[in-house]
Amino acid sequence: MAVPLRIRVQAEDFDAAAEVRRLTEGRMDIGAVVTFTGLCRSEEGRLAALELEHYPGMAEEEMTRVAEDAVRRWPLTGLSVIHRHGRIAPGAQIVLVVTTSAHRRAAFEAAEFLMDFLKTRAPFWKKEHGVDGSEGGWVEARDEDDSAAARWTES
Amino acid sequence: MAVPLRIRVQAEDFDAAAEVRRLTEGRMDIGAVVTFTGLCRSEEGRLAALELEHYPGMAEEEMTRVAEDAVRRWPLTGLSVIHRHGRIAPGAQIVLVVTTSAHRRAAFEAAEFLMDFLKTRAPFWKKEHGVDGSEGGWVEARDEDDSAAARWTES
Amino acid sequence: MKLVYFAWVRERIGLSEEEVELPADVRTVADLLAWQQRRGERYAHAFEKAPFIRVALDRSHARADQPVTGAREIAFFPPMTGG
Amino acid sequence: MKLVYFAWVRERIGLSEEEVELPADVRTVADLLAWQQRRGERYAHAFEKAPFIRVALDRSHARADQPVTGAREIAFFPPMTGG
Repeated sequence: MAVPLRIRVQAEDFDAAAEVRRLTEGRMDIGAVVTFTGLCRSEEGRLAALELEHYPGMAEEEMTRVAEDAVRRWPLTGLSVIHRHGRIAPGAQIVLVVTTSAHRRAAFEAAEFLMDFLKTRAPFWKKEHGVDGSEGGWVEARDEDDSAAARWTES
Repeated sequence: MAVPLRIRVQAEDFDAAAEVRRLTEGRMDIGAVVTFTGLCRSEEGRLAALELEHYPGMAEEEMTRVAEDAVRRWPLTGLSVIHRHGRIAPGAQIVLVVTTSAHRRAAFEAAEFLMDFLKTRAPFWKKEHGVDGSEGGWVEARDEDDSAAARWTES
Repeated sequence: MKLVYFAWVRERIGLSEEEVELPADVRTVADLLAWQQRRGERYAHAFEKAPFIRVALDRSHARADQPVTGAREIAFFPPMTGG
Repeated sequence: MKLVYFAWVRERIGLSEEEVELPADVRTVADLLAWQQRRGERYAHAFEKAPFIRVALDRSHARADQPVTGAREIAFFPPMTGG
């Protein structure tokens, strides 16, 4: 049976509870639901907003490749990934991953894997806008994110 | 600053979205929210319900000890754990863990840690009720759960 | 001293709690489990796999070598299966 | 061939996309990055840290030794910072 995959790139906000319902409603074979929501931080009040640029087309395709990889590696019953683009204020939602499975370990590991690879493979870039009206420049990629992704290398 | 801990043992259902709101509302320092929801499976249509027995008083105390441990080990900004007791039908919610942090790794690891230790330390026991009216007996503890908890041993 | 029982330990004994006076030679959790096995057929059945039975002293998990003296409430139950 | 640019690569070049004819000796992703550095001041600035710039061929991440022949759309961008 094909595992339901839902991949979205959108400017609008999302509703994690609605995504969870979509994956679980009417099913009796799911024991574990993990959600990850990434929020915009103000960085101690310094930021007015983050602006998320993306590569339309490739963003969806790359997110789908990562999701299909997760489905091959873990016995999931469903998976949703939503990534927003555009201007996002501190406290607002940026990204959502939902994984469901019969057992908790698969749901947890797949959600972490998805986030690690979204960070390093999905074509999104964050630019900071300061509360003082300044353009704070582009956020730099963190080596930490590369090493987080590297730990999933299949041996 | 004290990290908000919310520990509940209740017969009523819970609302994961409301718990997330409670931990995130009005805050700009949270970058990551992880939720784990444990659901009752029907075991291929065999089960009519699970009945969850618990040790009142000790259940809350033990959950609090595990939560305080998580707060010591990871830089969390908040944490909620809700565990239901009583009769629970397939598809319904049993347990919820919500962790929030500035960064995703802390939120993911703390949520997994909490679930591993709730399974092996919180005084709850599941009894199966079959669709044929039979009492299917008490669910047996799985060695897998003990080894999942053992991997968190601090060296 | 109050003893409380949960899950199949409770069902096998047929009691969810009872008040007892412990014999003077029951000093540790292990002594207590051995004593329970000698309290008749239902107790023998409930405690036949004594090493698998968990004990809590005043709502805290206890090891076999821990002293029971001074505890007000002692609980007996199978390995936990919540979550 | 269509070239597309994102984030600070786009800002430094001052273009989000352009149509170009590649010289015949530009065969791999590495050749292409070296060629971009020679296209004037803005390109030199955008590609000064060429090893850090990521390239996608027809919307798939590409390695430096991959051939670019046949690609319809080639994208250039900094390491990603989404999620």
